[in-house]
Amino acid sequence: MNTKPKVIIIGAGFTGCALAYDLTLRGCEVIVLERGDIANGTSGRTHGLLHSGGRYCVSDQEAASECIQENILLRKISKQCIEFNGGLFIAMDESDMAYSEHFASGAEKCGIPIERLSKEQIIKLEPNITPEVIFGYSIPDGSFDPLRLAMGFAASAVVHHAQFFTYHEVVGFVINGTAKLSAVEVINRHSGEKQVFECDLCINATGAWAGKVSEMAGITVPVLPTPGVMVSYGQRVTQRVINRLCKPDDGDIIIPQRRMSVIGTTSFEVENADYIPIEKEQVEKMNQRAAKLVPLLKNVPTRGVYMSARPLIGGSSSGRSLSRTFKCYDHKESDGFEGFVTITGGKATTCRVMAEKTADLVCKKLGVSAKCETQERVLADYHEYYPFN
Amino acid sequence: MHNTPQSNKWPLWFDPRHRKMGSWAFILNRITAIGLTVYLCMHLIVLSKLAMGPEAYDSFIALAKKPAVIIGEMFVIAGAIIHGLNGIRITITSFGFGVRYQKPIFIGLMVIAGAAIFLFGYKIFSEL
Amino acid sequence: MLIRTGPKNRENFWLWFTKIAAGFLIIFLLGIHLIVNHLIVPGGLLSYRQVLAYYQIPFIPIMEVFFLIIVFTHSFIGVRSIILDLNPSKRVLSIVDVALVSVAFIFIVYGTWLVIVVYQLGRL
Amino acid sequence: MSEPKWLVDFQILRQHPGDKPHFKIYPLEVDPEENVLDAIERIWAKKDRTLTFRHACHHSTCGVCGMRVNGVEKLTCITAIKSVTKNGGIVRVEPLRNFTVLSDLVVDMGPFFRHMGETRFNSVAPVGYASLPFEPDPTNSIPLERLVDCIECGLCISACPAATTNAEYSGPAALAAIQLMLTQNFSPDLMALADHDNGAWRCHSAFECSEVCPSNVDPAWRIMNLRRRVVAHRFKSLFKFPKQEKQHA
Repeated sequence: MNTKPKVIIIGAGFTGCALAYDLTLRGCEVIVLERGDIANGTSGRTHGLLHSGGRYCVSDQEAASECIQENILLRKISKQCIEFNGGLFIAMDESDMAYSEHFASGAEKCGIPIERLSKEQIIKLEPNITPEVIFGYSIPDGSFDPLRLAMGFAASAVVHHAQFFTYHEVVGFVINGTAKLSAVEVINRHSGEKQVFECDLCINATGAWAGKVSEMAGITVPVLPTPGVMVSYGQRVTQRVINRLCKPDDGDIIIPQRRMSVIGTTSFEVENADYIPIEKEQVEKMNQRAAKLVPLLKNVPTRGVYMSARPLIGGSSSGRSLSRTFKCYDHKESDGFEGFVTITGGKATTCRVMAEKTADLVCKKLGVSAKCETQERVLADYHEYYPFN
Repeated sequence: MHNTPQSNKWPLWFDPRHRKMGSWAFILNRITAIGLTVYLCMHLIVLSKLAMGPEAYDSFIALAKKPAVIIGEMFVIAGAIIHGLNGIRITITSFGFGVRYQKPIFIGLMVIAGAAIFLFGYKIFSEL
Repeated sequence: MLIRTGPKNRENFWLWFTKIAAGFLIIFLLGIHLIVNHLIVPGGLLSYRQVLAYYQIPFIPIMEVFFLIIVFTHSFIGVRSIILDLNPSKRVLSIVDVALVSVAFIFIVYGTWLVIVVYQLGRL
Repeated sequence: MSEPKWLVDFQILRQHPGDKPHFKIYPLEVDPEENVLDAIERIWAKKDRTLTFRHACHHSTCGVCGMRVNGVEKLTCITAIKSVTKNGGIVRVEPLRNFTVLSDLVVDMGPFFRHMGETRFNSVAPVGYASLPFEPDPTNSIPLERLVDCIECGLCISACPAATTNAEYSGPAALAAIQLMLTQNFSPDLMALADHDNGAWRCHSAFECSEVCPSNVDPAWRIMNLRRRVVAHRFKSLFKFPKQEKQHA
């Protein structure tokens, strides 16, 4: 009777949840396996910036265009967990002013609506901003609630009968012959019991852990966990997102969220993303740099300090200049291994389009002809992740 | 499983560990409520002696003047005063007034309650 | 999203408000009751004769009956509220309701009868 | 790092389906400034991979990491270890009360989220509505929206005595959500949800919800304000002809 293709997604971060939603809409039977709770890894720990693309419009215009398109889309489909704050890019010295020309033309190219504001206009909008500001641009940034964005996608998937198994840790794969994945072995972390889930296709959406998971199938995926530190302060010092008008750097962004302000972020590399110690020197440095944008921050107590391991793609070459767009590996093509796809990289803002592109590939493999519908539909209430009876 | 809300967990209502003043108010209110309801029923039953004539009633009053019973009576009076004054706090906060000052209100009312209980106690015991 | 179409409302504003209002009246009446019984009368408790005389004051029997009714109203709505905290099933609550109403009714009838008896004894 | 480390005993209540709950002790070297959740995550990563707990944002915006620390409900991601114990002391971690435990420190948020969802609680609100009225709010005039303060962590449910015995009770957070929704728009069905045996009348004024709320919601204040609204509404509708209400139905 049941002829729906059965897909297992490993990881319930932004990517996993958005992908589960997309695939259920296209008529797949979806099971999501997650070793912790929803968005407990990198997704939960983002700084919550809904990118307008302004941060990439000079260095990576492909990413920037994607950001602004998804920004506009998410405002429509996931209004429930987005603060429509808007953002400012502010120039404070000569080099910032030099950068501003690249910024303005880049923004125009990418289709990001910006508006030049004078010092007086900026101070009037945001009285706490440093008086050293020279001029700036307004930009349609926003902030979102990380957990609730993921839950919005998950809830929409659940409404369409996707099944989420949280606290189910993948411990191995059942491989048919030499090169076909046919089932996933998991441990139910509540009961300690071992279970096997059969599937037609398994998608590894574990982000910074993608390398570890694919290793279980004997496959190498070049993903590098690249943690950054973020600090949240117990006061909303500005109403809008404040960016420094310069090349993206550590501690150059202040994101208001609820009653807090979050500043981000640094960037370094680690081997294992399970536990990343917090370096106090980095926190101190970030604090100083953010206080340059909003001096008031020096006097505001910190509320939370946390590390988040972004998944950066690309072997051993390091650092920030790597493209932040996502990568999708069909291991049939790269390793001759059937039934296994890895998706990693990307940003929260673009999680929907990542899911769309991955679902395109997956559906082609599975012979499903349905088209993506996630652009048009408003997401379900995130509360419905826990189904209403 | 563990921690699920269940009606048999009612003893936890009266567990003030790690809790703040509001819980004490709640606990006092609930204990006095139950105590006073039980007393109310007993009181009415006992008063049937009034209908049985002077001997029955006055012998009961003589019994009621024994210290042990008087102490019990003091508990009832104390309970009524505490429940009544705490009720004032619950009422005014329930209509949306003084909610943020519920602690000082509670302290103030309990000081009054303490004074009133002392007054009644002094009066009753001094006349034994 | 639809709001729960679960069981019917079992405690509404008017019931709660009755409890609060009755509570307030009790504070006044019980104040009088306590002061009369324990502070004014020397010795603290009334003798049989005193009680009978007390009930000859015109409004006292009426006040006592009124007091009886509101005390039972307040305390039994309160008891019901405590039972509601225990999330009783529909069946249990309907048994509780019948029990509370009949006990209160019996006590009120009995109390009223007692007041009338005491009043008449006093007139003799 | 230069500052001295502390040695602290973490006593974590462990349980799996079918097991008896028991405390397991993990001696741990900690930085007094770090938060309880960081230490728990380290225990999981370095000492005991079977430990289950809930966490997501690590900076008090998601509300997932609520636990009882030394008997008191805390959002563990912003609870510094030095605020709950001393050097050589004990940190006793238990799951929230009044939620069904799935294992260890993981509780089932399903019923709670259903209660919250029922209120159609809107997590984004105009800046003016997002604050409590008695707070100084310099931003009141700004026509922006922001996420409201309730992070649906469930600490208030855990602290509430009435929620101990009644799983159907909406609970402080949902009642506070109804109040917030009613300040923005009147809605008869929200009023009905508040004026209900599992609504505002189950509150017995212990005010514990506001004691543990990590996020400035002050649920007790909101419940009392909600009662005031119910009182006003019921008295007003006494003097109204039923005609107006019938139009709705």
